[in-house]
Amino acid sequence: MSGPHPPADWTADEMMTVAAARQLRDGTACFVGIGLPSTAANLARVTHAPNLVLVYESGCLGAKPDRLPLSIGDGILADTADAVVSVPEVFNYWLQPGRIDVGFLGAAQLDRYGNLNTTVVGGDYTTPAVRLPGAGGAPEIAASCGEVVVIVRQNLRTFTARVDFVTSVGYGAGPGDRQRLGLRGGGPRLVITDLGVLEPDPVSCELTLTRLHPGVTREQARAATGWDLAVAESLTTGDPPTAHELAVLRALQATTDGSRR
Amino acid sequence: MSGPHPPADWTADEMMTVAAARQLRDGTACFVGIGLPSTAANLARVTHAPNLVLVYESGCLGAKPDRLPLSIGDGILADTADAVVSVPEVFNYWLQPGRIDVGFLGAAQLDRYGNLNTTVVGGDYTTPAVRLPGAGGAPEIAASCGEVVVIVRQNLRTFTARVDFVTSVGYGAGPGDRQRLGLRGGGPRLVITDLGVLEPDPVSCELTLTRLHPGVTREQARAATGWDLAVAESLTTGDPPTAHELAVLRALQATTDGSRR
Amino acid sequence: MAKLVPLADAVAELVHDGDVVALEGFTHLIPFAAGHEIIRQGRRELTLVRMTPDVIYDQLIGAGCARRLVFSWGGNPGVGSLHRFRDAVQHAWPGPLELEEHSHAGMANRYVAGASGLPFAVLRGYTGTDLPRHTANIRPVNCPFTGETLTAVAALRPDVTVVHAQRADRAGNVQMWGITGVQKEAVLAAHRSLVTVEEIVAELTPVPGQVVLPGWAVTAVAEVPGGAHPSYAQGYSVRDNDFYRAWDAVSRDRATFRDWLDRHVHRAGATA
Amino acid sequence: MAKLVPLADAVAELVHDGDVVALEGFTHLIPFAAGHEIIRQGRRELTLVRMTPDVIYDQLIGAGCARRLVFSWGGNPGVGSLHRFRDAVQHAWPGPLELEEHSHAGMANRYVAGASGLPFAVLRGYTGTDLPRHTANIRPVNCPFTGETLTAVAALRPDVTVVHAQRADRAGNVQMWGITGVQKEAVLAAHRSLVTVEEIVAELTPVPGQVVLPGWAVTAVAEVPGGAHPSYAQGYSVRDNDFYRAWDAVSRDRATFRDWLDRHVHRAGATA
Repeated sequence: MSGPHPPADWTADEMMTVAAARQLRDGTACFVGIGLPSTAANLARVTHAPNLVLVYESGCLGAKPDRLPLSIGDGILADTADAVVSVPEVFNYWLQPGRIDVGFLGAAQLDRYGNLNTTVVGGDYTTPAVRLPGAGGAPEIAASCGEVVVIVRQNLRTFTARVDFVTSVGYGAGPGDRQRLGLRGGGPRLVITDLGVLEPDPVSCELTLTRLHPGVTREQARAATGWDLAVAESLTTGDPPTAHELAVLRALQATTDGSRR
Repeated sequence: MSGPHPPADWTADEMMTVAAARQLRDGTACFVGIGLPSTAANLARVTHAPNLVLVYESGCLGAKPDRLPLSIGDGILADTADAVVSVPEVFNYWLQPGRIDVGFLGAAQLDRYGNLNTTVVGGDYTTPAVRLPGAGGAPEIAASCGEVVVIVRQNLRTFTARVDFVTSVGYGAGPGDRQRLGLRGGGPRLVITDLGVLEPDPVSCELTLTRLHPGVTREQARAATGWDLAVAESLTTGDPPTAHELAVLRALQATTDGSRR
Repeated sequence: MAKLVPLADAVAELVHDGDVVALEGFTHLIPFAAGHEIIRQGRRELTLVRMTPDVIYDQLIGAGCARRLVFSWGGNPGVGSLHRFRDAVQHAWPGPLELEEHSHAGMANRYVAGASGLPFAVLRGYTGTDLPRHTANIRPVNCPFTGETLTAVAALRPDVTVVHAQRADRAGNVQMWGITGVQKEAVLAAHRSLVTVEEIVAELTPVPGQVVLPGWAVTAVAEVPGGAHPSYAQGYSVRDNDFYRAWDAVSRDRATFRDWLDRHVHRAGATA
Repeated sequence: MAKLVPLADAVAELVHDGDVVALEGFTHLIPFAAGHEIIRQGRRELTLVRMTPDVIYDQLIGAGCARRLVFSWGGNPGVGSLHRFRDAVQHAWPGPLELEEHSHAGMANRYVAGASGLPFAVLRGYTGTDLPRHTANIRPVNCPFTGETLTAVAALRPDVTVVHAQRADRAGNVQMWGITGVQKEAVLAAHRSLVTVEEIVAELTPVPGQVVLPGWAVTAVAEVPGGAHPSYAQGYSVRDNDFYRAWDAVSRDRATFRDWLDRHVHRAGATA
């Protein structure tokens, strides 16, 4: 793995999760996938964004779990939600009309325009080298949310020049494509990795490295990218996790691990 | 009014209600409009059809009121229902796919093919002589239920050669029309009036008088019909209300009147 | 997050002359108090939308608030006709009332399309009836898989939807139960929404059959105890059936109606 | 009126070789026991349908019951991949598995269309993705009012849908609560349906968040306490998270999987 060597007191995954959590604004509604997006969204809710509305595709609107849900259908989501609706309703009445501000997605592959693949890698569609879980809610989350935040580990397998399958559209083949396709949401605003943060260039829509996590170099980021990675002139280095962020994140994960027994 | 002169111990409306109730088979699901259909359906449920499933367009599936509901949205329907669903659901998931065996409708006008009008009478559509309440659930009840039972007082205003507005389709202009229109339900099986019972001719689909209530003559029925009424060769006379039917009907109405205070 | 505001302020801010306004409810939880406030504030040229326009719509029409009515069944539930509605249609009093008329299934699906962010909905409906002749909002649509012809109805997107519910909390989360009709769809289909509630509580205890509208999907909530009278709020009040029957006589005559309106709406405060 | 029958009888009567079968559930209330009974009875050539095929589908696929899978997300929830599913797709073991793949929104709407007696549903979905290339069940449709192009998906009508619920009464009325996903639509879309329940009770006490399926809309109900294990039944059991994690190792290897199947499904009775 080409990941950074983190300082001893936090891991690259912790940095990524904290960086993602910081991007969620209080009072917005966030459509959350399970795994890293869910961890980051719950971290945000417990730290700076107490009124962040978490929407899960299982039909839980406004879930407020006190530990990390173990799956998209964890009972704690229903128990703590403002409303539990059917799965058709969550997609038709809540996601599709553009009521959700932020879609928070992971991916197995991503290209320079933020198109995402969670379907197949290698081979062809019917005989793939690796069969992934598939689309789930992602295509419409990517299409309809006000904006999309992607959280994904950055390496040569995930950051590919061309995704093997377009499961969810980012900026398509470039500027104007979302409009041409009739996609109403704004598309990827941020890609947060274990190395740093990427944002689409306002003109070309190409993902551009705008921030590095502490201890990571631009060369490491470029080496972990399967295309010639654009780097912002104003490249900055983000703040490391605070003691509070780390404590809360680890406490969330500890209660989760406890509840797995 | 050209109605019959009933024996002293029951009214023509009671006879009509009892005759309608008798037509509802136990264990079937019946989509019930308020007023006469609701009275007859509840009478059936309390007498010979304890497992009759009453479906109201307010979303109450399997309502079991112990008095007559005062409106389609009476709380007693929700309190006693097996399930209360939304109005879109009752039409889309329950009525439209043909799950309901019998649609039970009233009308302001009806023609020889059982087409119903509850919209406007006289004048033209934009400046009618009488503005009626409108369609409500009737067009799709008439289209989608396994069969339709109509309950309507028979006189020259209601039994017209041509309805002023087709709110709900019976047999259209005659044989084959329902199929041509793509209507999946069977159409009107019975029309029950204060004078007798009409059934569609199996070939011509024209409503044919097949039964008279006790004390009513075929001449009275023909005089109360705005077209040349067909009469079945096998015209019979129905049984009068039994003491039990009358007692139950009057008790239902008494509790209802009581609950109005 | 819905704002908690007095009813008069909410109506002043959210309901404008010329708006498309839906006050929804299916016999239960009819937003009478909000309708009265619209009358008191003298709104004009409204397009009123409702599946089942009843007495409150009779009052709004008779008071001259409406230019147009979009509906599927207009009557006094359990009693009979709406005389102000009929007078407007038959004799253009107090002014002409344009109608757009649907079936319940069509109206319900028009709200569903609106709530879903779609321009239309598909149903098996209207076929063979005279209804499609009188509106452009009903058209045939073919199934792209089977070729079958079905019916499309245009989405309904009110400028503002008003409903009454049992409770809300301080964050504006709304809870209603019993017969909840098409209220969720009508609120979600609208650009703005106002919910009057029997009471505002610290916490919404879950209730069987509840529909909860999150506060972030509602514009404003106003506490109006008894705001559904003479209709009912399950768990709070029973239907005033005498009122509905008395309305038949009150509404038959224009002068009697105007006198009633003057005494019971105009001269009453915002909590009437 | 749903029949109350033992699980083995219900599966024997309702699930046939070659059927299109949906065992639905969204992490909660997964009908594992019914799936095991299908394996025990040796059903073959099934088209398995589910939004979120998980461990029970991994088992059905590995056991050789399936010819085809129609789905939108296949994984071991909270753990990772489904190894029997991957082995079938990547190496045709124990036989080839044809895939028809959708998004959640598309699958949910396909069930909605089926439940509604419509041949298709309309959504904003799939646009720009590679998904429509691989199935004929996704096509464009134009709005008859605005001309806008949207996406149509073909209705899904399983031969039989199987779900698990908390309770039923003796008339076969079914009650479920918590996360109820797409189960109502999946049952109503199907030609036949089987509901396994934690218990059959004399009367269904109303519960907040409940979904009730009337007995006349369900074909058969079987009492199978614990029938959702290792998933959970809210109010009755908690999720066996250890099982889901252990499944990752059990399912990686064909022989280990076969041994597990033999010991825990084939040799177990109908209540396993």
